[in-house]
Amino acid sequence: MGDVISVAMGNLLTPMVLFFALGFIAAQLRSDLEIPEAISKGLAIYLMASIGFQGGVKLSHAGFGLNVALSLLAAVALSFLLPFLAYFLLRATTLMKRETAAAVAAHYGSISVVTFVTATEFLNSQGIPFEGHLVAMMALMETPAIVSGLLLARRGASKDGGGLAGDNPQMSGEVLREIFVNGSVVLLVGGFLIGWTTGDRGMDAVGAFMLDPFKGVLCLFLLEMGLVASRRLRASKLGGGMVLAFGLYMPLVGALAGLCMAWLLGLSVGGATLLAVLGASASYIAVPAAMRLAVPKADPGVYVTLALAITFPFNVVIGIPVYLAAATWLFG
Amino acid sequence: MGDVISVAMGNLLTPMVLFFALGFIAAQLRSDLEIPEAISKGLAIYLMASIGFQGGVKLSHAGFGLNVALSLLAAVALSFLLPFLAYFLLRATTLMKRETAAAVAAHYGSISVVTFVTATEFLNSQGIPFEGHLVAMMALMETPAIVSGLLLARRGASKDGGGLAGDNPQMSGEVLREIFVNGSVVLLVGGFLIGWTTGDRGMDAVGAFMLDPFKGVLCLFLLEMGLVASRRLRASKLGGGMVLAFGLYMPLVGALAGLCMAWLLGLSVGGATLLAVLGASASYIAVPAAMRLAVPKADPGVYVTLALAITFPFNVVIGIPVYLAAATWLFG
Amino acid sequence: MGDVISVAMGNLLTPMVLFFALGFIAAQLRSDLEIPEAISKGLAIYLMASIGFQGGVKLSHAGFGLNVALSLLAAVALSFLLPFLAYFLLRATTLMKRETAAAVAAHYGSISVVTFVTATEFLNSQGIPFEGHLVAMMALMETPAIVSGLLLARRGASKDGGGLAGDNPQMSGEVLREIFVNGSVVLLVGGFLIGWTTGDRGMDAVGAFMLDPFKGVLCLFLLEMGLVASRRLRASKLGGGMVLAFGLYMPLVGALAGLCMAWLLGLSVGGATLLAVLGASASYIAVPAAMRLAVPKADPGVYVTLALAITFPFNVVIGIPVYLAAATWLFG
Amino acid sequence: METFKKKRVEIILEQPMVRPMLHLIEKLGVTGYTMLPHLSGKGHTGERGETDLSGALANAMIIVITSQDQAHRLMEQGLKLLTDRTGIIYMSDVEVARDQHF
Amino acid sequence: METFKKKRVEIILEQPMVRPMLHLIEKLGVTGYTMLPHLSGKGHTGERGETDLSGALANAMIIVITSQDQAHRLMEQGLKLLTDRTGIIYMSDVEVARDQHF
Amino acid sequence: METFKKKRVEIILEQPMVRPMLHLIEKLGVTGYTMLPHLSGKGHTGERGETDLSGALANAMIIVITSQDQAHRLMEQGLKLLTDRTGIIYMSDVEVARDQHF
Ligand SMILES: Nc1ncnc2c1ncn2[C@@H]1O[C@H](COP(=O)(O)O)[C@@H](O)[C@H]1O
Ligand SMILES: Nc1ncnc2c1ncn2[C@@H]1O[C@H](COP(=O)(O)O)[C@@H](O)[C@H]1O
Ligand SMILES: Nc1ncnc2c1ncn2[C@@H]1O[C@H](COP(=O)(O)O)[C@@H](O)[C@H]1O
Ligand code: NA
Ligand code: NA
Ligand code: NA
Repeated sequence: MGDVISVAMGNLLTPMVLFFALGFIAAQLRSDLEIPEAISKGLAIYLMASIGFQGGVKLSHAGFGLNVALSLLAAVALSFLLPFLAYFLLRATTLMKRETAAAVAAHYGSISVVTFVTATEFLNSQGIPFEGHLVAMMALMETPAIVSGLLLARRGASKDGGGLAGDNPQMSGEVLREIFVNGSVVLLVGGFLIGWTTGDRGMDAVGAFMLDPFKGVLCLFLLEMGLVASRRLRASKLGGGMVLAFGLYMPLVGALAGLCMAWLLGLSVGGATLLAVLGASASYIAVPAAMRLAVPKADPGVYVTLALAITFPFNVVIGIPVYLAAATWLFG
Repeated sequence: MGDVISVAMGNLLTPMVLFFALGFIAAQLRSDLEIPEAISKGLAIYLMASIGFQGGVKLSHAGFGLNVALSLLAAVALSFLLPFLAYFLLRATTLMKRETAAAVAAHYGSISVVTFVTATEFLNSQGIPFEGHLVAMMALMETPAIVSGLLLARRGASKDGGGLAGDNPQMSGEVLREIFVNGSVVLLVGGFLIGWTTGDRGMDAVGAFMLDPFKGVLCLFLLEMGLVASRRLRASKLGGGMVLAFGLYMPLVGALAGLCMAWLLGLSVGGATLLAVLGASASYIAVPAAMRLAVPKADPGVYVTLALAITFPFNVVIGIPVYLAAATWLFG
Repeated sequence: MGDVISVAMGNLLTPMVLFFALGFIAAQLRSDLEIPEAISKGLAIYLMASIGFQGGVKLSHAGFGLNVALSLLAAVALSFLLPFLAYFLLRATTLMKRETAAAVAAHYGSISVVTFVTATEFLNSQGIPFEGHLVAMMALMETPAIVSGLLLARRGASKDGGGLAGDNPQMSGEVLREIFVNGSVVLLVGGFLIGWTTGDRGMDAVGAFMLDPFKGVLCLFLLEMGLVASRRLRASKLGGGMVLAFGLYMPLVGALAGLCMAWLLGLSVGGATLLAVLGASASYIAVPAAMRLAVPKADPGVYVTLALAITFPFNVVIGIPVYLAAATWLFG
Repeated sequence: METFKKKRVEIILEQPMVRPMLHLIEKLGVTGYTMLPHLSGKGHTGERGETDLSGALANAMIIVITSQDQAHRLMEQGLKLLTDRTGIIYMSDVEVARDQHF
Repeated sequence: METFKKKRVEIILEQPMVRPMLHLIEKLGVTGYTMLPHLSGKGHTGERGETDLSGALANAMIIVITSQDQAHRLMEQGLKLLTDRTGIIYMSDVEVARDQHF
Repeated sequence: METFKKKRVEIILEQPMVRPMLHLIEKLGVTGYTMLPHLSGKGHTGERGETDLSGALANAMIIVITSQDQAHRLMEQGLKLLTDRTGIIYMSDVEVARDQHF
């Protein structure tokens, strides 16, 4: 127990978490500090291409086997199923409208790349290894939750008529695009395949860019995340303590689901921690645009705020070491 | 022969070419993956400053002699003369309008920095050395072709009256600026002179930025190039197979001209390969703006598409190893 | 003396100063070379976070003691007091309007991060150590001068009635924000605290990003500064030789004040050089926006041009080695 | 110089809806449009702007110069496309010199 | 389609003044605005644009669709806020379909 | 508040032509303009936007508030400058409060 606390404290004092805190505090103090939008998008692209590539190189060592294939299937299933649980919890404990609840649920089935990446660096700093295909699992968990979200919203719509934009064929095309060739999915999967194909030779060639500065770039990105989360928190009216509470307990529920799945798949402690993180984290890049298109009546103020301003900080500051502690205790 | 093929296959499986392919495929799948414009301009600036600097440092080892001076003159001549050949071929084999043919010709006399840079990294990965002043030759080949393009367009204009904007003195000033102090020329030449002046001392100071991450940055830039080329291809109507064919055979013609010149100058195998690449590649940064200003009737849909969506991918994927094979066979 | 000159010449031939010169010359030649605004803001953010972090790590070695606390106080005092001197000189030697003189004075009390950073790299290249808390002093010198500028402008206003926007409570809030939670102050102080807290462990984690490429990034940023300074110079009408002269002698006055303060604080030669640089340099990031808000009648054409196009180049090209020579002579 | 009366329709809408709206414009047979990305703003659905990373909260503006008839059609069908959504449409009179260009 | 007459007020001003101006708009009770950042331009105070690093020389535009009355009030008080400053305000007629939205 | 009638001329043109057009505006003696960079769009010459790396396919907008006479002159000579080129010009009525500023 003392160990868990010291590890958690160690997490709090990494440059990553401290830069996140810096951004968060700066925005609370109404500083005009601002990272240009093009820069934060550029940093995100770097992080996604790089983590994909790193995972692929790792898999090129371990090789692709049945257990990897099963893991990928399991990841899709986890992303698809979690929203139903989330929707049930939201409808049971809050007064949230159907459409908004469905959209929020979709976010929690999907994942947050930056939370994942922060967790991998945390594991690296603790010297805990993890399987390379976790990265591919992450990529595949990005969008199945969108489908569940649509099913949930449609179910609501058939009851109270309307609010869904899926009937317009143009709109359906847009939504399908978001599900299958979303930019972040393409980058993660593409980077992964390139890392897998080129292996160590590829890492030798581009490691000085793809690997060495990774942690530092992550710091800058977390600074931006801190600013964004904090500003979102100030602008938001979540409307009710049970909604806010959902943003804090749902990650724990998702992490638990991830740990169960990890147990079924026989992952290592590091891998189990990361799958817990995937279960626990909520999307704020891929899913919001799909929900804006497909479920216009859902309130983006609620789902963006929950994912970005409540669950993301919770996971980065508290969640990650807790999931590691749980994984160590269960599988260590 | 088997060797050539294995080298070519080796080229296909570098992270660089794979990231280009990733971008190309993503855009064909209509992914919304997008690199912010400011980021791709920033990456281009980095690549140009850095390749210039690297070339200058190399020249500081070799020293500046008569052969270097001759090479620079030859480069200017090559860029100036190639458009006449290209124009002749276009007019003989296609129905392209005079103005458009002149503008296309100007693009093929000029060069593509990214193709050159990809080729240098390919040579580096094969352990094949090349002369530092090739970089200066590249810089000087950027814009003489613009002059030839204008001469060709003016020749057309005198026959069918109009379509040229050169009479307006304001416009002439703009075009002259594009020729002499174009941003990419300034960066390449400036970086080269700084590398030459500061030599190894300079490289020690800034190599961790200018050299180490170079290949990785190039990957990200080629990802963007893949997206851009692919989207351009989808938006374009080149109007005729012979136009498309020009985009595929003209690089070979230009490469041959480059190899002849390399033989006259007595370049190494690596240097000859790069001069072939310079002959083969077509501009899509410096020349288009000049052509928009000076030859408004020329169709940018044709020249940007040919240079960016046909010739660029051809060179990066197939051309570079072929030119190396030819140079090895001729001079090796 | 011969030594000073050779050191100064050495400064002129560093990649940093040469890239600055490249930008300057390119803009004078009316090149269309342009660094996207988002990129230059991104580079500035990197430089500030990184220099803050580096300083903090240094302080974690030396420890925080009374002399550090005194130095911080002294820095605030220096920034607060210098504007009064600058205002006096401006009013005594030029016909500048009160408001504009007050605004210019505020700029010279504040500091230029890039000048400071260029000086630290110059010291590093000469192998001259300096105290880590100089970075904290820089951060604290950013904004006290704004207060002095407002006092000076108000004093003028009470005499000739109006021109100050401080009575509007909304505007006062904006100005207070600029003083206390200005983006660059937050980044510098925040980076410093993070470096201090995480120390060598933090540097190990993120040094490959925060430290290694620093000098190269600075080159690119100085290229942009050269472009900006040069374009500003061409667009400006400073209106009178004594105004221009102020931009050249005021840095010497400020440097002298810095050296006196360094003597009182017992700083090392490196530290004294840097405090001279802080005294000598003028803000062009934090102060201009505050002056636009609070002293609308002051002419931004004058204060931005003086700080950016006269004093900045003077310090980077000539000032820094001179201040080092003076510090060596006085304290060496 | 002779000028011709046209309408300038301006549509301010959320970024994810830009493509569907351009699709509608195309379908109506309007000959052109201009798009301004990366705007922020405030309206009945609250403050919007690129404050998140998804672009879901960013605004864009589409400008269309067209005939009176087309403008009315665009306004009507555009508003239908924006039902339940964030976004506004308005139009005004403009004069052009090249009647046939619009 | 029935349309309603409104005013479109456009304010071009220096970046540092955007927040105070939005504050004024809010205070007047106007229901919405749209902001376009990063513009350049030229006027009586000379050339402006993001040529420095502070943003002090950048321009922005604020667009407000509102009633005739509010538009006049905004123009009057907006001009007062811009006294001694760089910036222009002008207004024009527009038609909207949803009267109550503005 | 008293207002004065002016014209708002809007020019949408390709990025490389921005400087020549600003030169024309200056030559006509117009006192100011505002420039919006990085637009995309579609017209008779097809789709345009910053999809290449040269900027040759990007659009920009120039806004000019000026007198009726100057507006007509700008429209006429601006269209001449854009002969054979991509780009559109149109104008509309606006009201300003400071007559002498424009
Ligand atoms: N009265 C208005 N004037 C100008 N822009 C507006 C106005 N109302 C709304 N907008 C813009 O339209 C977007 C969506 O408005 P709404 O649907 O009312 O939330 C806002 O974010 C603003 O950019
Ligand atoms: N006549 C005009 N037409 C369009 N924009 C203008 C005009 N005059 C001024 N502006 C814009 O308003 C800003 C401030 O103008 P000024 O206060 O006259 O210097 C300029 O930088 C331009 O962006
Ligand atoms: N009807 C229109 N409405 C709005 N913008 C237009 C229209 N037609 C053309 N444009 C803009 O003007 C640019 C050039 O048009 P064009 O010369 O017709 O190809 C286009 O790329 C659009 O940005
Ligand atoms: Na999840
Ligand atoms: Na060529
Ligand atoms: Na100072």
